[in-house]
Amino acid sequence: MGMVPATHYLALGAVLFVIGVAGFIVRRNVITMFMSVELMLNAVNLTFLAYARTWNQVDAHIFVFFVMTVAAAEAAVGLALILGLDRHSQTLDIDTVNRLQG
Amino acid sequence: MQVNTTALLPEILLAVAGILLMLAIPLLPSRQQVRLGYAASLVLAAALVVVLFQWDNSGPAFFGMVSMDPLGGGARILFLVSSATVALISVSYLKRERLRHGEYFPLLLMATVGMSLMAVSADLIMTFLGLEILSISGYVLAGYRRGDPRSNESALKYFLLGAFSTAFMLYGIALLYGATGSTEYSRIAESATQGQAETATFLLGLGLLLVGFGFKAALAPLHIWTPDVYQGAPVPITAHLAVGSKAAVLITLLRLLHQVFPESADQWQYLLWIACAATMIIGNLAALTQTDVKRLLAYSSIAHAGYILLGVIANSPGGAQGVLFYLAAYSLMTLGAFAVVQVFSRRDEQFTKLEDYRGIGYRHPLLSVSLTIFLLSLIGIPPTAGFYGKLFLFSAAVEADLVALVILAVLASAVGLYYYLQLIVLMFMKEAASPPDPIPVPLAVRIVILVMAAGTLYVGIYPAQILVIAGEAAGL
Amino acid sequence: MIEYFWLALVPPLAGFLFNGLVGKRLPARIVSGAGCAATGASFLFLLAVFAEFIRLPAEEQQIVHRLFTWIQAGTFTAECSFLLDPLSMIMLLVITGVGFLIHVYSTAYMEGETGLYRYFAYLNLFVFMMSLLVMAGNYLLLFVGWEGVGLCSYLLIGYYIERKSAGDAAKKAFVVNRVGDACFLLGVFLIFKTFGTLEFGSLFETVSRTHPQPESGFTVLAAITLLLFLGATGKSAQIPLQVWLPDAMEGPTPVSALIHAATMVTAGVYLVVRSAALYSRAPDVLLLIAVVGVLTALLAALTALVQRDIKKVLAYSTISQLGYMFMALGVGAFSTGIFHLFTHAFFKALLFLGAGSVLLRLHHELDLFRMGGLRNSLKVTCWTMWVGTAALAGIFPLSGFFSKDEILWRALDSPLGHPVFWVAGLVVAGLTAFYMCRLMFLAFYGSPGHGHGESGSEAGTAVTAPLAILAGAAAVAGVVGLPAYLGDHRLDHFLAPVFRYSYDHGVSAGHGASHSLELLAGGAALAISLLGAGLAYRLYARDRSIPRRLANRYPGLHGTLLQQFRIDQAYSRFVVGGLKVLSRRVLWRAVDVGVVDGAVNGTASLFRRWSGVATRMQSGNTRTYAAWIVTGAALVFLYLYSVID
Amino acid sequence: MPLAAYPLSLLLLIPTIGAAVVCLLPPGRERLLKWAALIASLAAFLWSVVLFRNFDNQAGSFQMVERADWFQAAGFRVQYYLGLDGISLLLVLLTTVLIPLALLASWNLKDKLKLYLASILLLEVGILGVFLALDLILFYVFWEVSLIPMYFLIGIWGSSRRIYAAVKFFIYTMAGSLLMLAAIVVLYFLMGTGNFDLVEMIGILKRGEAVLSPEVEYFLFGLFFVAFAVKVPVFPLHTWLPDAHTEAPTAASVILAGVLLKMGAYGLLRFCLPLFPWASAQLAPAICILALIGIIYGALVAMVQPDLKRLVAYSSVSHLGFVVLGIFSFNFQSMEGAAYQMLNHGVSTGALFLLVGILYDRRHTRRIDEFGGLAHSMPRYSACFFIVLLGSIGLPGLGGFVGEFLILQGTFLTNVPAAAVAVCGVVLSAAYMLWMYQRVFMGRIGKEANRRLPDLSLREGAMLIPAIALSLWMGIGSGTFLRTMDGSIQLLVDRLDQVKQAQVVRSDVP
Amino acid sequence: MEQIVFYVFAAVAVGSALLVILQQRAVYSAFSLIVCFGALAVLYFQLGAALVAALQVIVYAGAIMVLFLFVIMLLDPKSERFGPDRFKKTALAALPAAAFLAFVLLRVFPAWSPRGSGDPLGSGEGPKRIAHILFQDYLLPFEVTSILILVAILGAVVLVKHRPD
Repeated sequence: MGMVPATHYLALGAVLFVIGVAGFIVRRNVITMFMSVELMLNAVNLTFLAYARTWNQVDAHIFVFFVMTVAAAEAAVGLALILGLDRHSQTLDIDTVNRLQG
Repeated sequence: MQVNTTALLPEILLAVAGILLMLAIPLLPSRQQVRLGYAASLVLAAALVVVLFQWDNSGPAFFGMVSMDPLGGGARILFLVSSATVALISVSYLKRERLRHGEYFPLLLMATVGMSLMAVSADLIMTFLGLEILSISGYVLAGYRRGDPRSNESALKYFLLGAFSTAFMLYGIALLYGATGSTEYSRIAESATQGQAETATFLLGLGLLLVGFGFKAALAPLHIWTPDVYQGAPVPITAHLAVGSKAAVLITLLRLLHQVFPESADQWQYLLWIACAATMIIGNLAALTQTDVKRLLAYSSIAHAGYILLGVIANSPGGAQGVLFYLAAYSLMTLGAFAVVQVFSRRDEQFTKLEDYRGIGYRHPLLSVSLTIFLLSLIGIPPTAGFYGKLFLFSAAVEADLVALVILAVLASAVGLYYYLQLIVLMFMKEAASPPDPIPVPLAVRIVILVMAAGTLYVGIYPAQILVIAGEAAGL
Repeated sequence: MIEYFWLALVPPLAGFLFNGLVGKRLPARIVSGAGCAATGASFLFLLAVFAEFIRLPAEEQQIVHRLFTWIQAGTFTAECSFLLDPLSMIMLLVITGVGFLIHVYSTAYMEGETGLYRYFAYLNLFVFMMSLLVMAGNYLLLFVGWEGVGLCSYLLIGYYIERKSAGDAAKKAFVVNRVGDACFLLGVFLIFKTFGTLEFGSLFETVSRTHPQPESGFTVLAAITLLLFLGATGKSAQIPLQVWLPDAMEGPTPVSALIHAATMVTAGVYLVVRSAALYSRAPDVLLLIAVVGVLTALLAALTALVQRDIKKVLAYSTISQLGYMFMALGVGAFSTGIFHLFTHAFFKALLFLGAGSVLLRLHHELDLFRMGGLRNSLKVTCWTMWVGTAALAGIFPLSGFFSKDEILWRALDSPLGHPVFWVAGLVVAGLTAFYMCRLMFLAFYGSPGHGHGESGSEAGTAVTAPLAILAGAAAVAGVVGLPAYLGDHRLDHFLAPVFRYSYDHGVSAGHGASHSLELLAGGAALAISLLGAGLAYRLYARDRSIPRRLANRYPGLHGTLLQQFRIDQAYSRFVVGGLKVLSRRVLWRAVDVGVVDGAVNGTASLFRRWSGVATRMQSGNTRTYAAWIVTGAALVFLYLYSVID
Repeated sequence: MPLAAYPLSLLLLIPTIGAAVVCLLPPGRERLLKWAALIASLAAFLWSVVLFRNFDNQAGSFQMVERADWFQAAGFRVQYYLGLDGISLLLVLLTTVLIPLALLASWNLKDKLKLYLASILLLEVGILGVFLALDLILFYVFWEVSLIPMYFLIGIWGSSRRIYAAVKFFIYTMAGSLLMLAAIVVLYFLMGTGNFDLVEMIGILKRGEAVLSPEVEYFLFGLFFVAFAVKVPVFPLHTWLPDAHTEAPTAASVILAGVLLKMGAYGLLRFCLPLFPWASAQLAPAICILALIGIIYGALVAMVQPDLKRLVAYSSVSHLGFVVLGIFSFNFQSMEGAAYQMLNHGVSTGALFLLVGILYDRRHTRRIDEFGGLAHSMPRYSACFFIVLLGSIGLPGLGGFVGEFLILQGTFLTNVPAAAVAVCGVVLSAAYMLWMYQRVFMGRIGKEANRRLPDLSLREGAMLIPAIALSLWMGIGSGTFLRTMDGSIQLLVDRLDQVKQAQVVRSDVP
Repeated sequence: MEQIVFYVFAAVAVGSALLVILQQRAVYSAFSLIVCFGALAVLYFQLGAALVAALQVIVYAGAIMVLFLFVIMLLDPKSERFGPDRFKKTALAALPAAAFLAFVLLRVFPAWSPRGSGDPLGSGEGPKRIAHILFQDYLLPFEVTSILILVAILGAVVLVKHRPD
């Protein structure tokens, strides 16, 4: 049973990260943008875990916990802000949010 | 390895106080909640005293997660003073804008905890968590004026882009971990020195880390969020973002680059060289045509971050000293300026346009003269703190053979003169359009403005004390 | 007493300060009295000094008094030192003597003027400055007087401040003079650079040691003398800077008499003579001076032929006579030049004062053709002016005959002379006689002109007395310089110590030419003058239609003559106008506002435009911002890509 | 008196105290305020006269030196280091003379009087400090301190385009001085003395203990030069000057033209030459050409200005061209002449601005074509104007001549063509000044408004007489002032000669 | 076996991730994201991080995504309309993305396969060791996350709570 090389996991992480970046830029819906960020965070987590295996350490697992916590915290605040946006302008389209510019 | 709880006494103090304040919300009648702000200031002052007492402490704590050193101490002083000032100018602001005190000050205290932790952190994970505390409280505080769509927009942009850049930074940390097998500063540095770390992964990690920090420190072209966020946030929070938050990021960046990545100095110096030039140029240029004071100061703070980078790039104790001194000077003048802006903005922040400053010079001499001092200091004219800030930064940069960058900084700040002058022109050289309008200046704000103005002048006349502290903190 | 000769400066200065500071509130009598007294006192004092001076042995006739050090910077020193030698003595006497008479004349001429205090203050200042000029012991102090008289000239030409033409003329005089002064200064610099001193005594002594022989070609001395001469052309109205003098007639007539005829304009002559030690060693420059002198004399005399303005005639005559003097200097006859200067001072002052008397009578009618028949009402004026005219025309035995004749003779006889100069001089002599007689006939003879009858009389003794005295002087002044065939040339002997360091070309030695030849030449000159006078009589005393017909037939020629060969117009169009256009259109509007300031403002607006670019980054759109962040990251990757491996 | 032990500090202290007193006095008492300011400025003047009398003409070095560490920390040592030499002494004197006159010129001002007076006194402190400071940082501090009050003076009390002028003035000057700051920092590291002591730096360079490479010397010289050239102003950097002079209130114009421009020339003498003699010598031909352009160009442009103040402003460009020419002709006469011309220009141009200000007070216009025939209505005024004008165009017997003559004479010794061109400036200055005089004062009174203009008042006389007297004194008794400079100028010349000799050696060995 | 699992779930993860950013309606994006998270959990498990995999399902896919869905349903956003030039823009963005990926995949990652010094991770001991490290070495970060969460709670309260006072 051959092990999948770490490089493949890393590659998957990179692909997911790039997809997240692209999603953030391409999508206009605030929630979807935020979901893209979550995708990026998961890509990072995958990277952490892949390296954890190559280094034979569990430290990285703990990092992933922290990242998850942070993601949760961000989600709480972020979704609250999104609710606020909806209250103010009844839209979730980020392109309409440009009162501040110049 | 020991826990060594006392090392983090100031942070613990702040965190506990924050929780207590939070708990006090339901207990205090809304009228009394004003006191929360003063309580927060007192706590911050107490923490400051603790920091000063612990000045000579050094060494790791909490199993190497944090490490006490003069740099951390100096940075903490800076953050505590900044937060205390922000707290003082917030009280009357919240009252005026009819915003809740109860959640505000705990958030501010927590943010301070975050900054403090960043300053003393000795592990990337710790740094990351500190930064996240700072950022998340920042998102909330920026959107604190819930009734104002601008505030919401500001917070939302800050949040989305902040989270976005956080992912970059995390990715960088992951790669660094992959390259070195650790997130501890000392281990990373060690493996880089011993050539164990794989260059490509290591450098890519460093690059992504720089992107993350560059975003938080608003270095061009990652400064892009700053003007919008600063403009929309409540004035005291703008001050907090421009001073405390920015200082925390810059000092952490300084520590990382000087202590963790000296081996890759060639690479990050190159990258920061370009960022520095771009930041100074874009910050100063874009500020030229601004019409809103907060936005103007936002661009100004971008430009100043560019100057500060000079000291970072210098990659020497002198550079670090210059950075710390400049940050101290910058804090004095920027906090002072925002305090004045806070008072002038009045109910619902109606008056933040440059034109609103027309002719107020003679009506509100205290405010306008102080603001003039702050602006002159931002320009860098002696005898104000900003002058010596520039001098020491330039010295360090020249010592590091960054003469071209210094010349660029000089030219950029010459361009920048215009927008600072514009404000002075409006205040003193134009007639007011509307009839006089009394502007109440609450005592706390008055004290802040006077102290900051006096400090700006004092440091400008006799910079030795701050310089000595900065030097010690920089390890000179 | 003689060592205090420089005190002669004090009375005019005191007079100037008195009238200038408090004169405005004083009655006219006191003002004019003070003015006359100041110059008179100076004159009397100088007479006393002269009495003592003349008794000194020739080698001691060189008294230097050092008052104080004026400027000292390193090796450069300029003393405030005065020099009294025969040359300055004679100049001083002329200045204060003629000056005094003109002051007296002015009390009558200027009666009723509101700015009398100014007038006398300026006049006293002029006497002071002119005395300073001739008394100066070095080039720099000389330059002080030089500029000072220019200033007084400016003030007095512009005396009638409400007249725009007066202002224009004054300014023109000053600026044109300044051109000369600039060259003078350069000459002074070169003297210092070459010899390290500006004091006359030590300088000339050094020169005589270092340059014992004259050298032709463009030597240092040639450069120095050329520059100084250019300075002299300004002050003495020689080509190419002659244009200001005719306009200077805008000033009050006594001023024209004193400054623009008798004294100031001869400063150039004085300068050259004073620097004889230098000039005598630069033969090529001397030749140039002679040529310039001859040309100026001819040009001015021709111009004078057709002028209608009585003062303009006299002004051109002055230029012409100055040209004569320069011709003398140019052939190396320095003392002859001074001789003519001396006699000219009398008769030209006389003529101007006479003209002033006419103007008083005619309420400042200047046009000769609107005069006529004045000989009955202005008897004294008429005959004194005839004396002056005769002297100027060189009629024996009046003073002008001797001095002019000597010049002509030197031009022919001197080793530096040339028959061409002589011939030209003769022509000028004829022309002079012609235009002066023309003036006399037009003014005093024929039918009375418009607007004035037979009635009216002389203005009073304050006018007639100076006229008479000057007429007397003009008549007899020639005795100081009798030609060899008549007796002793006292002036030559008197001036001899002045030229002790000059190189002796043997100008006055005579070159084997006999007295008879000199006599013959004198006779020729006299004959030519008489011919000119006769022609004038024919054309203007009897039938005046010929000149008019001539003028109508050759309008171009007539205009050219009338306009002084259009040199002035050329200057004002090309030099002045050109400079104005250059300054306004090119330098100010185009270069300063357009290019230099435009660059500044352009930079500012460029920054504004860039600022627009920088703020356009700030579109407000979060996704764009994210794209910027990605761009930043991409740049980092790009760099790392280049670094890794 | 213990303060007498610190003569130069006292000099700085007097106007500082004056400004403080003015600030503390009740704002309503206008007369009191004005007198307080005037007395302070007169006290400073008197004290500077005392300094002048106690000055030892023989010594070329700095006198009455006061020196103490200002602060020393973390490798930086900045000193409070004051000293007086012949050049600075005279400029100090000029400053203290002109400030009271400037105060008198604005005696009738009512608008924000307190701020105005305080600004002028602070300006005096800054200017005096610039002339006294011997530490580069201290110098820079004073240099900038003098900038701000002037900025306010122009911007608040100026005429219609004041803001444009003020901002332009500020940015121009500040851009230059920031470059200078960079140069100071570079110099600090190259010298390695750990301080900013000018005298020590010059000493080190002189003794050859530190040698600047040609590129470095060019570079540093360039940075310093630009800062000073803006202030002087040297030809292409001059366009702030007409605007600033024109828009500034009378007193500010007087100080600006009288003293502030001298700061630039002073900087050249004090810093550029002794610190970078080699680069100075190398670049001197180019700078002389700029100076010549300034002389001719300034004069020609002045000639066609329709505005009196602009005319005087451009004349300053021309006059200061002479100064720069003198400085960069590098010989004793020309440099001493340049220093002297600085003084004279201060007096004569200062007085010209006073005069134009007097006219502006009466007619509220400065356009030349608005006037004409003023000699009739204001004879005393026109006489004063004329005398001052003569001083400005360099009539012998007045101050302008001595300076101009020495500059030209000195220049002629080293650079004949330059002197020949510069002499044209002498002619042109007469042309534009007299033409202006003619249009303003001569001719008939064209405008009814000019008919009843009051002549000079006692106060106005009191501010003109000293200027005229000074001009005469400088024209006749030049020794009084020239002697004080001899030693200092000699030192400079020696420094330059040293480099010239070294160059000879250098060229021997390729 | 591991390879098959990896490639299958990697494909699922990439596919669902693409769906997240290509779906017009946010709800579907959220569902896709949950799928993606699930696939990743499997991969985590395969990497020996069983605890993390569990948490991924419980916390991430469970709690956080529910929160997302809740908000989406609450606000009921209209489906996004993509502009006509979307593909051009996407292509434009895809280019640098592809370049980046190529760079990372071909140059950076293959160059590095560390062989760690730590003990290999036993499957049963995982949680125990993690706990051990978490409460000793990572005590402080752990405590600090509590502050972080506190801040988030406080923030959410402030931002969402209705009219204060």
